[in-house]
Parts: sequence; structure tokens; C-alpha cells
Amino acid sequence: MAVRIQTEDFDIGAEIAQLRRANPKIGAVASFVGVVRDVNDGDAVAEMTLEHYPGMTERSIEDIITQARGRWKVFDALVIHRIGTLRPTDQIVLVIVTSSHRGDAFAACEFIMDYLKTRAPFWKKESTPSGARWVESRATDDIAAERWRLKG
Amino acid sequence: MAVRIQTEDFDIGAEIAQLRRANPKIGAVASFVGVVRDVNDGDAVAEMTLEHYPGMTERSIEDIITQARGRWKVFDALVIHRIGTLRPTDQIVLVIVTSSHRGDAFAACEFIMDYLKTRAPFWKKESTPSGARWVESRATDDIAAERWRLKG
Amino acid sequence: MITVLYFARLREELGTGSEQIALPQSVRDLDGLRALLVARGGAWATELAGNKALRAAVNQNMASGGAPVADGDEIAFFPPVTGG
Amino acid sequence: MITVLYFARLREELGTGSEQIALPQSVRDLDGLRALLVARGGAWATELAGNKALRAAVNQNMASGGAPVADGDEIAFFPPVTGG
Repeated sequence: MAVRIQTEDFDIGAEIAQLRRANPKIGAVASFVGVVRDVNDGDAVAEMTLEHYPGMTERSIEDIITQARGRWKVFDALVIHRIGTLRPTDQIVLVIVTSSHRGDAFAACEFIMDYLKTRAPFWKKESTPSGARWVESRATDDIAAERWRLKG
Repeated sequence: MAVRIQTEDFDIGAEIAQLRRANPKIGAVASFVGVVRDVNDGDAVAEMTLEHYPGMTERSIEDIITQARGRWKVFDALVIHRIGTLRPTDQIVLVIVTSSHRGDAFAACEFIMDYLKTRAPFWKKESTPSGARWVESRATDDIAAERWRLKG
Repeated sequence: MITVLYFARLREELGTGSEQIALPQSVRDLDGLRALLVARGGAWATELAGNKALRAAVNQNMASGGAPVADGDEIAFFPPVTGG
Repeated sequence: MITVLYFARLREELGTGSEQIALPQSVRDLDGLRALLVARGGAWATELAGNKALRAAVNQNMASGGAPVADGDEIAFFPPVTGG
């Protein structure tokens, strides 16, 4: 597994190709890309800045991936999360999970994203017409992460 | 939405980029790539040939996408399915779903794959050391498609 | 006339992928058409008689035994699908 | 000595991202450390007193109020996370 925190953009096609080259047994690749939207909570967003907790961020995402590997049959997982200043339509986060079968790949990929949203120490500050503001956490994200406790 | 049945390979990065260019409101991109495995039901697979029902295949996948759009908030969906002769590690199928939020994108993407596996008229014939054989359908695929009836 | 298509294992076992059939007045639905084909015997009986998993479509929509069949229709018989 | 880190809104409101604190004998856990910082008043009281959502980590693991704090630890306070 690999976790990369970086200011640079990423290339999903190249990352999937690299994960696949490592293992001819892969039958399923589930992936997710998060993108900066131009509106949040009703306000236009011109740009945002992502802050993180160096060290803990990587550790917490590695821990999330380890949990996913304990629950589903997964060959490998990659998480790339960008930091610094991003603008609408910029890519923020990439998760790729490879597996033999699609059910495991989908479940692990969504689990990693849901837990990342509530556990990994990143914070967004947005620039809007009414000034800069720190993004508030969402109850829906807590609910999304929490539902995995009930599933098998 | 778009459905493409083709012998040529596909490039997930280029396809995602094209879907995203069409809509700056996209916040989430869930995708899936199916890959030919070198083993099926315990036998080594040297290559496989995919047959389809021209016309009905496209219609049935369009119908699957329409159902997904009726259940989740989805901007767009793309399905590419290859036909003809494929070998282990070749890509078979690509599904991409774009949405504002990740929950809708993940659900619609997995729904489309599960229904495609049981509804879209494709048939695989494998070459193995003991000869060529038509792949049998799997009960697990029916179960995977069926569970969407229970969910909301 | 109706068009009848066969795919995958059926196409191979029956030795044909497509045929035109003049629809007898007695055949009104998929079950009736299937009985007509089974009566040919040989591979037709083996493949279509009902002890193998079989799927069918009428005018490119999945359909089951009671689905009406009329002049001009495109009917297809095939095994359960295995794509993706 | 312990290292205390502040992130995001806390870092801005408190005007610092990091400090070294000589741990008083009376402070044994996160709640004790928090009370020590709140006693500074001003933004420290506003941000850390408990009426705002607050998260903490001890040595880079998420932790809650009763978590022990000892010499050499790296403690962090921050708002609920909003990445991804």
C-alpha cells in the first residue's frame, strides 16, 4: 500500500497502470477521484487551501488502509491527497483499490474514502465573496463513516 | 450518458478527463475497471473471446444507466465494454460515474456493474489447457444484482 | 416472418446464429416458439427443451415464456449472460 | 517538556502552531493539559474551553480527554477534520 501527500496533481491512469503492473492476478480496480467544487454551502468558492498534520496524516491513512485490508480481500490500495492551494475543478484526492473481485474492491474503496473524511487530519479553508472561512465538518460524513460499523 | 462496445482498449484517464471537462460542478468521480484474470474456476486461462448481441447490448446498458440516474443524483455515466479476443491482464470493462457527492457516485457505479453482469448480453468463451469452454454464469452475480432491490 | 437469433453456446450447438421463420398461426408466444423449435429434435431438443438455463429476448428486451410473439418480431435465445 | 501543536482555525486564533511546555506535575492527561491552556484566558479560553468542537491527538493518534500525557509526548489540538 502507498500513501502520498503532495502539492502536485496526480494522473489516475498512470497510477492504475502502475498498480496493475505489479500483479497479474488483479481482476477488479475500483477508484475514486474527489474534485474541488465551485460552490459550498451556497457560496461561490474561488479557491481553497488544504492544511494537514505531517506524519499523523500519513499514519492515519495507512491505518485506514490496514483496516480495509482486514475486512476485504484486497491486493493493494493507493491514496494520494493533495495539500496547498486548489481551485474549482482541481483534483483533491485519489483512492485506488485492486482486488480479485469487484465487490471487495468497491467496498474497500468507499470505506477508505468515508474514513479518510472523518479520521485523516486535513483542514480546508475556502475563499468566498464574503471572505475566507474554515470549512465546517459535516454530520453526513460522520454518518457515512459510522455505517461501516454495522456492515460485515 | 454514453455506452461504447468496442474491440479497442480504453484509457480511463482520458475518459475521466473528458467527462469532467463537460461539467465544472462535478465533485466526485467513481470508476471501475474489470480485468481479465489468468485463472477462472481453478483453470489457467490463456485467452477469452467475448460475444455480444449488437443493438440489445447497447440498449440494455443504456437502460441500466437510466435506472441508476433515477435512483441517485448522477451527472453522467460512461460504460465501455470490449468484445473480441482478450488475454489475461487486458481490460474488459470500464464504468465511470460523476456526481456532486461520493455516496451517489459509488452507489451508481457499483449498481451499474452489478446489473451489467446479469442483464447485458455478453458471453465469454475461455481457452484453457483442457480446451475451449463457455463461461457459466455465477450465482454470486445474481445475488449481487438482487441486493439492490432491498436498498433505497 | 420473424427473425430468430442464437448466441454463444446455442449458436455453436445449433450451427446457426440467425434464421427467418414463417410464424405458424398456432404460435402466439415465446413458449410456443420454443416448442416449435424443440420439435426439430437433435441439438434443438437438447438445447431448448428446458433442462438447460436459457434466456430469451423479444425485440431486444429480456422476456419470459408467456411474452407474445408476432409477425415482424426479432426473437433471441441465449444462455445466461457472462460479461463484465 | 511536551510539544503542543495547533492546526487550522486553532492555529490562526491562538497565533501559534507549536510550542514547548514544561509539564506541571498536576497535569496527567489531555483534560488537565486543556485546563492549563484555558487558564491563559483570551483566545485560549474561547477556543479550548469546550463549547467548540475540538479534537486532539497524543503522539499522532486520535485521543480523548482521559488520555494520559507524559514528558516527551507530542500533543495536538485541532477542529474536526475536513479533507477529502
